[in-house]
Amino acid sequence: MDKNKQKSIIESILFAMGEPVSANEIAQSLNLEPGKIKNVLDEIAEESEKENRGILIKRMNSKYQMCTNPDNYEYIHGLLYEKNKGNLSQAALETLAIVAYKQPVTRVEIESLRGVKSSSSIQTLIDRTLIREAGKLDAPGKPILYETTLEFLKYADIGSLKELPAFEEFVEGIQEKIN
Amino acid sequence: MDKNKQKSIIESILFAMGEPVSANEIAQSLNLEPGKIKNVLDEIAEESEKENRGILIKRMNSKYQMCTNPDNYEYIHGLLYEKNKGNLSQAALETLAIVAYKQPVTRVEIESLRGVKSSSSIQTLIDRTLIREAGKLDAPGKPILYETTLEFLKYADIGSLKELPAFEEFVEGIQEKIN
Amino acid sequence: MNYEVELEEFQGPFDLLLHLVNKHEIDIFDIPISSITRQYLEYLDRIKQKDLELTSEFILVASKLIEIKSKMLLPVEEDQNGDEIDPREELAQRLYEYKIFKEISSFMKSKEEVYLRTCFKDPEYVEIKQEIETEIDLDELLKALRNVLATADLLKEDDFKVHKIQKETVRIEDKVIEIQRVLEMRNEVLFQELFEGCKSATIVITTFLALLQLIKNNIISYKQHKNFENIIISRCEG
Repeated sequence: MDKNKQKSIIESILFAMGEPVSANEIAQSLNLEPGKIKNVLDEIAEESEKENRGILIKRMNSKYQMCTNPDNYEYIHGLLYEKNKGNLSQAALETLAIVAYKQPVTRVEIESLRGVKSSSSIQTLIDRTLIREAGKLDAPGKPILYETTLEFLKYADIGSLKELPAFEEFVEGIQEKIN
Repeated sequence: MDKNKQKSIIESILFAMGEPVSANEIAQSLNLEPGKIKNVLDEIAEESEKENRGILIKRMNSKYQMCTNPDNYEYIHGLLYEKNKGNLSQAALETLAIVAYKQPVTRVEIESLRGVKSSSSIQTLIDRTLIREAGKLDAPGKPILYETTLEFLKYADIGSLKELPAFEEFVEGIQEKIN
Repeated sequence: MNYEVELEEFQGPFDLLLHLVNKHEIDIFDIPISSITRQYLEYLDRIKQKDLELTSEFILVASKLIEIKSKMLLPVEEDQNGDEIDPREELAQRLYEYKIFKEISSFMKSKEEVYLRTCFKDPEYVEIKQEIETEIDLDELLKALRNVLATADLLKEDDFKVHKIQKETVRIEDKVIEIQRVLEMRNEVLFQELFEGCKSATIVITTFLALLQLIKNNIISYKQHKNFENIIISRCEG
């Protein structure tokens, strides 16, 4: 595998993961030595910084994460802020739907249903007080559980989760398929 | 603002927004003409494709969205989730083919072309947001019309419906096979 | 002949017909109607033997084939312009159109692989410093959920079919007896006479299945005289 292909794959991984990823994890996925991957990662990070690209790579200890170039902050922030202030994005709506129907539910469950890293959508929903933490699952790593809030019922204009016939019908039809 | 700076900002915006963003929105944020932004966007899209980068840009009508390079899927897949996005069934594929080329089209038309009931295939395609309702036909019974969505453009890997191969190409393809 | 193809594979009667046409490398517009009809009916019979659901669409095309077959025996009709009318024309045209869309569906399938191998990401989180009242449209919420589940391959089409439980008004066994009774009183009966007075599609289907069963068991036979449009049903000799 030539270096350009390696770079391309690393870019894809960092983009899709969104969160910090270690050189080890990437190395495993490419079946290459971690030291080699570290070099390539550092090279990409340097290049994008030198070229003043819109997406940079942040290094924290041995982990790497993609982020936007802080120089562009003023242009992104306005757009992102306006979008987030308005109605829920499709991503947030999907996440909310899963929490509503599967609660209490962990982030990993949400992400495996959506197939997309969902921590930013979860955070957005928490900010809007539509979902909240509901203790921890008694499992390795003690992952946080999420559930909907009273505000969710208020904003959805329903008295209780059980009040909705559509909701119930849906749950009946789908519950066993999710489990 | 030089072009490199424009490119950098656009990259940042597309990364941060995640979902499809229109050239207009970006143009507003940069206080530049939409036409100019469209050109820069197309340039970035072309470059990243030509260089086989890890992050590509998908164009759907006048909207743009960042995504991973499908060639790298096998390397990302293991790191994300063991979720396999479902393939469409043969029935759903036939229905999608008809909606794509006959839109706007009614259920009855779809069924007469396929020779079988197609309501569950239509529902599957609506659930996957590949098709949607597009008003009602002005005819007795006011049947619902269906059309393809932005997601369909993503699915077909095209920028607009005009990029679909002409219907005649398939007709010719069949004729060649017959002769 | 060995029919190895499983019947469940077919998307409908056109799919089955197209399969038969392709198998024998026949021109869609020049189908040898009697042999194709025979093979088509043999397939239907196999479905029945396997106790699979035989949908009304398959039956509808079966009767269409039989109708065409009988029309082929009649003197050739001409249209207003004096051109000969081919009784197969309409069905051939529909098959041809179906074939084109089937071709397009394999094109769609080829696109799917790229689509399923592309990953997107969620919008980045940005802290909103003011309190926002979020209106939630429950329809939208449901749609979002259906989307998640449909893409996650958890919803298969069939799971969402509404299964109407219909009271069976006529059973095949009853129809078998009824047809035999008719044939006890008369030596021959016209094919369509058996369908007269059928009030619903279910009864038509049941009658047709009963006929198939009787033919298969060599209890009745069917024939067409050259100059007759109709199929004549009669008891087998001996």
